[in-house]
Amino acid sequence: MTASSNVTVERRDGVAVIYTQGYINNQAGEEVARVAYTLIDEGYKTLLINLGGTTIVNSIGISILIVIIEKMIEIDGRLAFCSLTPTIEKTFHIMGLAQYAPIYSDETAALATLRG
Amino acid sequence: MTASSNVTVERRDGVAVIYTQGYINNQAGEEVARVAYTLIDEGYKTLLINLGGTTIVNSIGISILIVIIEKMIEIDGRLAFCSLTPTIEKTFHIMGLAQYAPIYSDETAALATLRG
Amino acid sequence: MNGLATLREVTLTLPMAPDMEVAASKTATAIAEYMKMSPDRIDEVRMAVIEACINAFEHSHSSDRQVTMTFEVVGKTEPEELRITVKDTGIGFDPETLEEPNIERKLRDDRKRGWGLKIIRGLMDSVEIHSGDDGTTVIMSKRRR
Amino acid sequence: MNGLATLREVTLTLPMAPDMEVAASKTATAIAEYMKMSPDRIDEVRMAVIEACINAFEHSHSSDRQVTMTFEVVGKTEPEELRITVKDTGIGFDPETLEEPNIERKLRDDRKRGWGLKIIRGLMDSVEIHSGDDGTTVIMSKRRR
Ligand SMILES: Nc1ncnc2c1ncn2[C@@H]1O[C@H](COP(=O)(O)OP(=O)(O)O)[C@@H](O)[C@H]1O
Ligand SMILES: Nc1ncnc2c1ncn2[C@@H]1O[C@H](COP(=O)(O)OP(=O)(O)O)[C@@H](O)[C@H]1O
Repeated sequence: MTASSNVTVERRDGVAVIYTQGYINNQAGEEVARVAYTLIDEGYKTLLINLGGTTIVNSIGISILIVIIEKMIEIDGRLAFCSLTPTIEKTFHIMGLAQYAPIYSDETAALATLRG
Repeated sequence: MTASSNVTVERRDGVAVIYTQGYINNQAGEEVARVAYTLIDEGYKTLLINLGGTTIVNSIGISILIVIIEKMIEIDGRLAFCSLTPTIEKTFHIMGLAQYAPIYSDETAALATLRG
Repeated sequence: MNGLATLREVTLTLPMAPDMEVAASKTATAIAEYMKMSPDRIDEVRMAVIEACINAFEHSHSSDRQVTMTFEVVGKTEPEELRITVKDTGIGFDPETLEEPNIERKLRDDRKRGWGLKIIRGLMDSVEIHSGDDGTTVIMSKRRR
Repeated sequence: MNGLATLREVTLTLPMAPDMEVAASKTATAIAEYMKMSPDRIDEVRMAVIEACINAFEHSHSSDRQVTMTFEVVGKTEPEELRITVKDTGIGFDPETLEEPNIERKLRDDRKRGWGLKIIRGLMDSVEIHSGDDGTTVIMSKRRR
């Protein structure tokens, strides 16, 4: 488990899970992106961002997540999200993000589908 | 268990425990007092107010608790408190309340001493 | 306003500085809780407030570096609606000429930003923007339920 | 003020109405959290804010029925202290002539109230009261730790 201030990672059998903690603003968004790029460099093509520890995001933070989605599309990989608050999930739908990055209710559901 | 909006009671073997919920302002303080008087009328001489469900009080609410202490002294009974937040405990000490109504960390500790 | 009155009005003035949007969102939460809005709706208000504040912080270029917010609890006799005004005295903008952000395009575009107003409109029940040379005022409302 | 500057200043104007003190205390909490005050100290600030607001609500008899609060984050470069001002434009009072409340006496007395200022003084690091014909201003500070 690698840890930085807001973001931790667990490598679970082909899928790397990124856990966020707290407010995802620009700094925290960039931290998630840094961690994601490291995992991509390690060869991971399936990333799951578990937002269970996050109850607020702002649109600047989310914009940075879009950069990660773009990157995953480029490498023909997959990015998914799980454990969103209803408001964050609604926001992802408002933005149309959900079309490009599936949203799962929890990590178990996400891993079952992503590995399946 | 009798329930009203903020206050519930459990009668535990000679000691009646009053549980509060939420902000103890004047209304909630008066509700606690009403419940206390009912218990006194039922014959209870030992009351324990468990503040575990309360994180804020105001001085008007506490003043009403002082009325209950006065009443308990009159009938030669005892009133105690348990499960206070550090700030509420500090406030009770600032007021000198703690001299007239002992404060216990939790209900188990309170009951052990009150019954002992 | 079909017989609606302002039952409570709270004003908050904030510096345009990092994380101050979080303070604003907590004041909004407190007022929304006071009027017993449901938790999911409160959370939506909270996010809209964060976006509206960040817009003023980032884009207004106001010289006083302050945002003034008003929280109005509106209703006939009981709270029905929370109306939030976010005002800056900055350079203003023309909301009409903004391009609606679109995820397909954003995925290719270098600029991924530009979602704030869309999110605010999606989360609140109604949104009005008044903007000009003397600054920007966003008025957004959410019914209690 | 030994080189201390106001790093952030937030102003809140509240109506004198039931439960509005809770909204005030949440704004205080948000600012105290922003400056990373410890949770126990934040909780003490919260209680002091509630008491100061209730005093203005109950005793000021101000005609505008409003309380203005200022939250100042004070420090040399990093937040060191939260300074909160609670101001009403009411009738004022003379804090000097108030009797210090005493639990023994209160237990016999019909009036059990009169604890607010003692609690505020006990919970905050410093408290100043300015009161006169044009109203009352309570200035209370709490160090970050
Ligand atoms: N308060 C404001 N003052 C000046 N311009 C603003 C303000 N709010 C929004 N804008 C303009 O509208 C644009 C779109 O805002 P928004 O949808 O929130 O996305 P973003 O903030 O990510 O650009 C901003 O880029 C800015 O040009
Ligand atoms: N903002 C105020 N305006 C006018 N009088 C005040 C104000 N705050 C306090 N006082 C006076 O000081 C007294 C003591 O206040 P306090 O210690 O808070 O106890 P309580 O509010 O229970 O009376 C009040 O009863 C009132 O006479």
